[in-house]
Amino acid sequence: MDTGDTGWVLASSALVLFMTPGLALFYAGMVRSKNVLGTLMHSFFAMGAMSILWVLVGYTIAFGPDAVGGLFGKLDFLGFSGVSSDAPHPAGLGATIPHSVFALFQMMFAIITPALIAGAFAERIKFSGYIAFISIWLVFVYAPVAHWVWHPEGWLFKLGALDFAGGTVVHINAGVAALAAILVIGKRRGFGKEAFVPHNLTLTILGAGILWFGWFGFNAGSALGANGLAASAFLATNLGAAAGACGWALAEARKDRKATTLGVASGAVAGLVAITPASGFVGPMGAIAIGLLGGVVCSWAVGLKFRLGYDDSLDVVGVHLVGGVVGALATGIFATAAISGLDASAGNGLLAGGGFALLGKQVIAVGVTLIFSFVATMAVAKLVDATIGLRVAETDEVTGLDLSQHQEVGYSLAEGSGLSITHSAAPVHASQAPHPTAVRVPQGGEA
Amino acid sequence: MDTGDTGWVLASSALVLFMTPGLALFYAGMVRSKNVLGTLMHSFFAMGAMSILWVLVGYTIAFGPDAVGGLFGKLDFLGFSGVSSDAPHPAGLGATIPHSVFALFQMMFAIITPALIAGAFAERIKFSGYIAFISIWLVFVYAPVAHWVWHPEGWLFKLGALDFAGGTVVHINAGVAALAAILVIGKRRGFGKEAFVPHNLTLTILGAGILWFGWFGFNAGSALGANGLAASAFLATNLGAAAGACGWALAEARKDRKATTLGVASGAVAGLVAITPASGFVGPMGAIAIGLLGGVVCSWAVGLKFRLGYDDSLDVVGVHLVGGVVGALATGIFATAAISGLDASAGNGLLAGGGFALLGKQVIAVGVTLIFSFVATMAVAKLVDATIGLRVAETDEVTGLDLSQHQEVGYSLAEGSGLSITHSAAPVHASQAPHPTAVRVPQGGEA
Amino acid sequence: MDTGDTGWVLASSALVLFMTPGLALFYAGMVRSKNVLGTLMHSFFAMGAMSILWVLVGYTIAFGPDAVGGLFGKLDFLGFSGVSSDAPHPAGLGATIPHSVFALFQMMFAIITPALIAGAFAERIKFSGYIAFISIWLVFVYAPVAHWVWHPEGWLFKLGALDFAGGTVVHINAGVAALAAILVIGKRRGFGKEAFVPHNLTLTILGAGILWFGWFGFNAGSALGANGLAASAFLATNLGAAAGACGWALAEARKDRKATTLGVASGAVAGLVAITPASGFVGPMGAIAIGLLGGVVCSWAVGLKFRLGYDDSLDVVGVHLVGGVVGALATGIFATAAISGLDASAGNGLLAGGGFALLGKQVIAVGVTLIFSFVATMAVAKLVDATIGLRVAETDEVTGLDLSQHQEVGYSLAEGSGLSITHSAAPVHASQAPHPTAVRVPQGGEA
Amino acid sequence: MKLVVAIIKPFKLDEVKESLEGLGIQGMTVSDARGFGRQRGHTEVYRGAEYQVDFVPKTRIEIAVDDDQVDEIVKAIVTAAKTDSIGDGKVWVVPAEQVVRIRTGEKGADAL
Amino acid sequence: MKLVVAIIKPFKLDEVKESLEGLGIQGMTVSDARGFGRQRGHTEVYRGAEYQVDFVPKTRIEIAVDDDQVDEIVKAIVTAAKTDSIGDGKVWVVPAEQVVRIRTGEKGADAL
Amino acid sequence: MKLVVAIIKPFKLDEVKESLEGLGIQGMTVSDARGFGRQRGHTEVYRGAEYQVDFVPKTRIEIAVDDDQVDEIVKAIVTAAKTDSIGDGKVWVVPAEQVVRIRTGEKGADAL
Ligand SMILES: Nc1ncnc2c1ncn2[C@@H]1O[C@H](COP(=O)(O)OP(=O)(O)O)[C@@H](O)[C@H]1O
Ligand SMILES: Nc1ncnc2c1ncn2[C@@H]1O[C@H](COP(=O)(O)OP(=O)(O)O)[C@@H](O)[C@H]1O
Ligand SMILES: Nc1ncnc2c1ncn2[C@@H]1O[C@H](COP(=O)(O)OP(=O)(O)O)[C@@H](O)[C@H]1O
Repeated sequence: MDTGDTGWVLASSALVLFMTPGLALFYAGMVRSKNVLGTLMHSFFAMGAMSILWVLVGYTIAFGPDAVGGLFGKLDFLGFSGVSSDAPHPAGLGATIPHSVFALFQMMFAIITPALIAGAFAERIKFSGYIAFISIWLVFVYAPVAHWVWHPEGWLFKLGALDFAGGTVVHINAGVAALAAILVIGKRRGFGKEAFVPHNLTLTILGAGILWFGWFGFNAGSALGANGLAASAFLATNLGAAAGACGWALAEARKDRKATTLGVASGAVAGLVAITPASGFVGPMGAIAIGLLGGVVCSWAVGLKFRLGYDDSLDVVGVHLVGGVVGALATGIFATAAISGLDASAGNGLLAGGGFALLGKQVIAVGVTLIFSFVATMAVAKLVDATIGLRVAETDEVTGLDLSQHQEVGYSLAEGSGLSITHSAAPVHASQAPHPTAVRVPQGGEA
Repeated sequence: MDTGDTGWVLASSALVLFMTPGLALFYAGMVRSKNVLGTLMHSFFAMGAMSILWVLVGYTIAFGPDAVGGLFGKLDFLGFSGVSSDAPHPAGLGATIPHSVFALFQMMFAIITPALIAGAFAERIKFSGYIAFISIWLVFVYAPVAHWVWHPEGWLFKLGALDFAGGTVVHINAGVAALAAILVIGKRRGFGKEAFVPHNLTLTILGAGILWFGWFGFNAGSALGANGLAASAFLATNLGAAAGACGWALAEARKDRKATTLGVASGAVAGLVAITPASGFVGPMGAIAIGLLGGVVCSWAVGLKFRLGYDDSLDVVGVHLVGGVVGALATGIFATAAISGLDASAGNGLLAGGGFALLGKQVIAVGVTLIFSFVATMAVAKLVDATIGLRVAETDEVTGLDLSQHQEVGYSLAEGSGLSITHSAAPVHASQAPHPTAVRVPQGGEA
Repeated sequence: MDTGDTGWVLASSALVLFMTPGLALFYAGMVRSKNVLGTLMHSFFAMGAMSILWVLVGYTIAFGPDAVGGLFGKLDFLGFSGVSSDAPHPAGLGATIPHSVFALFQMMFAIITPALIAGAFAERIKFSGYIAFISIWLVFVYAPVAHWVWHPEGWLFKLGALDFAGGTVVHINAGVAALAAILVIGKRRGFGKEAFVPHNLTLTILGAGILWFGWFGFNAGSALGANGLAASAFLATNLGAAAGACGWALAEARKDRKATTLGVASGAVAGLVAITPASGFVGPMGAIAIGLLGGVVCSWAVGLKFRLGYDDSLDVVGVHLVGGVVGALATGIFATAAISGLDASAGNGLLAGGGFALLGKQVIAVGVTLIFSFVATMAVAKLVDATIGLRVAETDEVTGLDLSQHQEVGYSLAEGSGLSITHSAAPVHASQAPHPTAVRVPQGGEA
Repeated sequence: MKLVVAIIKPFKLDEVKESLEGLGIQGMTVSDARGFGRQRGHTEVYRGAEYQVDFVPKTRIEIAVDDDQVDEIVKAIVTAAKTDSIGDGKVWVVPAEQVVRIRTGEKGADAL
Repeated sequence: MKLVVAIIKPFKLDEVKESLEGLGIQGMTVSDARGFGRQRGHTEVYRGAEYQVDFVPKTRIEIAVDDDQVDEIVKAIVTAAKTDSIGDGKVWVVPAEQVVRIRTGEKGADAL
Repeated sequence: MKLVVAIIKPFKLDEVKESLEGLGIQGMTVSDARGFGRQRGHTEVYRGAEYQVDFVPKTRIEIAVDDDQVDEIVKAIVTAAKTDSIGDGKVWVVPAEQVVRIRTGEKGADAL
C-alpha cells in the first residue's frame, strides 16, 4: 500500500462526495423558489440512501468477481464483507491502495449518478417515488453498467472500450435515464407557455464552482494513484472545463452577442462531462478540443427540448447525455497511447493513428448503454409510477415541492417578528395558540 | 517523515478548517435574517481568535508533556516553541508526520469546538461577551479535556476510554457547555410563543454539505496517516452521515409522513457526530447502525427544549450533546479490534465479545466530561456575565445582532439607487450630507 | 517522482482553483444586486479563458528556459509541448513531482491573479473589454513578472528577493494593475455621493471561507511537496489569516467600538495576502505579527480611495496592493533561515540577524514590480479602451451589468407564476406570444 | 377619475393584464401582498416544531381610470381573476381627485 | 363602504390581526413598506464607510369595511398597535365606492 | 385631509424625499412596486430561451396631507421625479376622511 496513492484517492473521494452538494446548488438555483428545497433534497438525500445501498448490494454487483459473461458481479462483497483495508481489490483495481479505498471512491460515483437524473424531472416529482426510483435504478441499471465498463472481466472492458472516469457509466447512463423518466412523468404544468426562470443564479454559479473543484477527484482520482496518469487527467479536466465554458460563451456570443453567466457555468459542466471518459487518454490539446466541442454542442442541444417537446427541466439530456456521447466518441478520436501508457493498439484513437478500431468500440459501448439504460429505466419508472407514483398532484405542483413534499419554505428573508407558534414540543400536535398566525410569505408559493 | 502521511494530514487539516465556514452557514441559515451576520461572525471570528490562542497557550496545555496526573500538559510548547517541522511529536502522536502537522491539525479542532457552542445562544449573545467566553473556555475547558482523552499520558487515555476523533472532547464537551451557557444567558425574547423559523435554508443545506465534506478530514485525518485505519475511518464517516440522514428522515416520516430537508441535513450532522468517536473502531455495518441511532435519537432530542423549557436556539444540546453520548457509548458496543488494530482486550466492544469492560470505560469518560464541562462552563459563563456581560439589551435583541452588534445588514436585495452617503473617508465621522438617507430596508429588522 | 509530494501538489492545485469561485462570491456579495452576475462572471470566465491562454503561451513565457537576462522564458513549452508527466521541470522546480503537476499548479495562479483585478472596476466594466484586458495582461504583465521572481534564472530570483507564494507576482502585481486600470476606466456614476452597500454579505463571508481554505494550497502547495516546509507554510498561512481577522476587528473596535463581519472577513483576506510572500520563511510568531500588520494596515488603507478620490470598487488596491507590499517588506524583516532551510545569508531577515541585505532586495523587487506593472497595465488598459472599450454606457451602468452585459438577473425570489415565454426553442428569435409578459422584478434594477 | 384596486391570486396576474390591455388600458401598478381571509394558509415544520401560516401570497393591482371605464374594468378583472375557489380576492374602487403624469405634467384622462 | 389603511410596526401585526378578528373582521390585505418620519433610522458601516438609513420597516394593512364598523376598527387598530414609542404609525380612512368579491361577484357588505 | 400617492422611478426617491422635506413634510410611507405602461421592459435569456419582462421596478410613495398642501406637494413630486423620459410615473390624490397617529391618538392635521 502506497501512502501517497492512498492519500490522493482518499482526498479524491472527499472531492467527489462534495460534488453532490455542488450539484444540489447547481440545480436548485435554476428552479423556481418554491421548489428550491425539494431540488436540494434530491441530491442531498441521495448522499444518504445511495451510500447505504451501495455498501449493502450495489458494490458487489458492480465490482464483485464476475458472475457470468461480464454482465454483473457475484455477491462476495455483499455488505462490504471481504472489502479489506490492508490489501488491494483482488482483481487489481488500484494495486497500491486498500480495497476499501477503491470501494469508497466508487461509492461517491454511485451517489452522484442517480442525483444527476433528478434535474430532468425537477419541480414535479413525488419524493417517495423519487427515492424508490433511484434506489431500484442504482441496483439494476447503474451497478451492471459499471461492471461491464470498469470491471476487468466486464464485457465492454474486455471489448476494449475506454471510459476513464464515467462517460458511459455516469453521464450517458444518467442522461438517457433522465430521458426515459421524463417520458413517463410528463411535462411540468405550463411548460413552453409559462416562463420558468432560475430563481437564484448565485447558487448555480457556486454549484458549478464546486463541481469543477470536485471533478478533479472524479477524473484524476480515477488514476487510483498520485502518478503521471493522475497528473494528465487533472490537466485534461481543467482544460475540458475551461474550453467548455469558452465554447458555450462563444456560441452564445455568435447567436446574440451576449455571453451569459448561466451559459458559462453550463459550458464548464458540459466540458467536464465531455472530458470525463477521455481525461486519462488525451493530451492538453485534445482536452481543449473535446471541451470546446462539449460546450458548443451542448449549448445547441439544450434547445432541443423545446423543439421536440419533452420537458427536461434542467437539461440533463442536453448536457449529460449529449455531452457524454460527445466525450465517449471523442475518446475514440483523440486518445493517445503516449498519454495513457496503454499499448498503441488499445490506446490510440483516430488522430493518433489508431484508425477506426477504438472509435468503433466506443460506438458499441455508447449504443449498448443507450439502449440498455433507456429500456431498463423506462421499466423502473413505469413500475414506480404504477405503484408508489412518480408525479405530485397538480395542486402540489402549483404550491411547489417545498411546501407540498417537505412542509418547508426556502427563504423567509423579509420575515416580521411576533409570529405565533402552533406548538413547540416536537411530538405534540395539538395547537397551543388560540389564533396561530405567521406573517411570513412562503416565497414563490401561490394563493 | 512519510510524504504520503504528511500530505494526507495537511489535506485533512484544510478540510477541518473548512468545516467552520460550513458550520457558520449551517447555523446562519436557521436564524432570522436580522441575525444572519452575527451568527456567521460567531464561527468566523473563532477561526481568528482560537487559532492564535491555540498557538500561544492552548496547545501546550493539551499536548505538552504531562504536568501532573494526566490532567494537563506542561508549558514546553508555549507559542509553539519546540514544535518541529522535521520531527514528530515527542510522545509519538503521528510518528510519521512532523510535529507541526499534528499541532496544526489539532488547531482546527480547537477552532470549531467553541464555534459549535455558539448555536445554542444564537440571536441573543453580546459579541464582546462571546469572545471572552470562548477564549476562556478554550484554555480552561477544552484543552484539559483534550489532554485527558488524547494525550498518551492523559488519565482517560490511560484508563482505556476510546475517542477516535472527538466524541467526548469535541461534541459532548461543546454540547454540555452549550447547556450550561444557555442556563446562564436565558431564553430569547418570545421563545415558545413567537415562531423562530429558518430564514434561508439554502445556506443550511450548503453548510451541511461542507460539514460532511470536511468531516472526512476530521475523522479520517485522525488516523494521522494515509493508511488502512484512515480508510476505514473515512468509510465509517460517510456511512454514519448517510445513515443519520436516513434515520432522521424515517423518524419524521413515521411522525407526520413528510421528511424535511432540514431534517435530512440535521440527521447527517447527527450521524457524523455519533460516528466521530467510533470512526476508527467500527466496520461498515457498525457505522450504519451508529449513524441510524444518532439520527433517530437526535430527531427526538431536539424536541426536549420545548418540553423542558431551555432555549437551545439551534439544538446544540439536542444534536451534539445527545449525539455525542450516543456515539461514545456505541463505541463501547460496536468497537472491533479487527478494525482498529488494537489488541482484543482494549479494542473489542460488547458485540465483538469484549464484554462490558470497554463500555464501562466509555461511561466513565462520558460522565466525567459531562460533569467537568458543565461545572467549569457554568463558572466561565457566570464570570463573563458578571463582568463583560453575555446578553444583549432587549432592544438590541429586537433589532437583531447584525445591526446592534455589527452595524451591518445581511441582505439588501431590492435596494434602490440614489442613496446618499454619510461620509466616505473611513476615519472621519462628521456627516458630509445634509439629508443623509438610504431607502433600503434592513431585512427582518423591526420598526 | 514521489507519490506523497505529487498527491499533495495535485490536492493543492484543486484548492487553488477553488479559490476563484471563492473570490467570485467574495466580490459578488459586495456589489449591488444588479451587478451580482456580472461580478461572478469576472472570476468564473477567467477560469475558462486564462486556463487556455496559460497552456497556449503564458506558461512558457513564465517558466520556459530563460530567453534573455532573466526577463522572460523561451517558447519551448508552447502549448505545453515538452511538459512531461513522468519527469520534473528541467530547471528543477519541484524535483520530486512531474513537470505537468508543477505547470498545472501554476495555471491556477494564472487564473486567480487577473480575476483579483476585477474587483477594482466592478459594476462598470464592459465584458468584452474585460476579456481583452485580462488576456493581454496575463501574457504581457503576469507571465514576465512570474519569470523574474520564480524562475531560477529570473533576474529578481537571482538577485535573491524572496516571494514564497506570490506577494509580488500575484498581489502587488494585481493590486497595482487594479490602480492603473481604474485610473483609465474612471469612477462609477455616483461614487462618493450614492451609497454602494453590499447586497448579500452571506456570499462574501462564504467566499472568504473558501479563500481561506484554498489558500492552504496556494501557500503550502508552493513548497511543491508534502514536507516540513509545506507544514510551516501551512501553519503560517492559518496564523496570517487569523491574525489579519483579529487585526482588522481590533482596528474597527478601536475606531467605533464595533467589529463588523465584513471587516473580519476582509481582515482574514488581508492577513492571507500579507503572509503569502513570507509563508515559507517565517515561524508562527512572525506569521502572527505579519497577519496583524496586514489586517490593521489594510483596514486603514481601504479608506484612502475616498480621500484620494479613485474608485476602487472592492478595495483591490487597499487590500492586495497594500497588503502585498506589507508582506513583501515584512518578509525582509521576519524571514528566518532556520524555518526555510535557506542558508543564513539568503534566508535571514532583519530580526533574524540578517541585517538589511534581504530587506533591501525586497524593496527592489517591490519597487520594480510596482513600476513595471503600473506602466504596462496602463498601456494595456488604454489600448483596450481605445479599441474595444472598457466602460459600459451610462444607461447600462444604471441598469446594471447583469441585464446589460448578460441579459440575466441574479435573483427572482418572489417570482409569480403564469409568466408568458417569448419563445422556447433556443435559436428562434421571433416572438411566439402575442402579449409576452413576466411579473418578476429584476432585483435591484431600475425603472 | 377613479382608482380601481384589485387583490388577486399571483398566477392570475397575466390573464388580468391581458384582458385589461384588451380594454385599451395603457398602464397599471402592481405590488406583492399577502392576504388573510377565508382561504386557509398552510403548515410548516422545522425540526419537529410546527408553524401555522395564515397569510397567503396575493398580488395587488392599482389602476387609475376614467369614471366611465370603471364598470367594464371591474367586470374584466373579476372575469379574468376568477378561479371559483376560495381566495380569488377582491376589487374595490376609490375616488381619485386628480391624476398627473409626471413626465409631462398632463392631468386627468390625458395622464393615463 | 370604507377602506381603512394602517401603517404599523411589523411585530405588531399579530396583535392587530387578533383584535380585528375579535371584531369579526373576516379578511385583510397586508404588505411590506418602509416609513420615514420622526422615528430615527440607523447607521450601517461597511469597510469603514458609514451610511445613514432613514427609512424603517413598516407593515401596511388594508381593510375594506362597512361604514358603521369604521370607528371601532380604527380604535381597535390604534389600541393594538400602540407601543407609546415614536414610530407606532398611522391609520387613515378612504371612501370606497364599491367592493366586489371576485369568486362570487357579490358586491358591497356581502363581498367582505 | 388627502392622500397623495406617487409612482416614481426608484432612483428618484431620494430627490423626491428631499424636496418634500423642503416643504416641511414630516413623514411618508414607501413601498416597492412594479409598473406596466408605455415604458418598455427588458429581455432575459437563460440557456438560449428568451423571456420578455414587461414590468419595470417602481417605487410607490404615500403621503397623508392637509388639503391646502396638496397642490404644492403634487407639484414638488412632479418636479423632483421628472427625468423627461418615458416611465417617470404618476401622481394621484385620494380623499382621506380621517387620519390618526397611533402613538397619541391625535386626529387630522395633528396626526401628521
Ligand atoms: N375586508 C377585506 N379587506 C381587504 N382585503 C380583503 C378583505 N377580505 C379579504 N381580503 C383579501 O382578499 C383575499 C381573498 O379573500 P378570502 O376571504 O380568502 O376569499 P374570497 O374572497 O374568495 O372569499 C384575502 O386573502 C385578502 O387578501
Ligand atoms: N404624512 C404621512 N403620510 C404617510 N405616512 C406617514 C406620514 N407620516 C408618518 N407616516 C408613517 O408613519 C410612520 C410613523 O411615523 P413617525 O413620525 O415616525 O412616528 P409617529 O407616528 O409615532 O409620530 C412612518 O414611519 C411612516 O411610515
Ligand atoms: N392607469 C394607470 N394606473 C396606475 N398606474 C399607472 C397607470 N399608468 C401608468 N402607471 C404607472 O406609471 C408608470 C409609468 O407609466 P408609463 O406609461 O410607462 O410612462 P409615462 O407615465 O411616462 O407615460 C407605470 O410603470 C405604472 O407603474
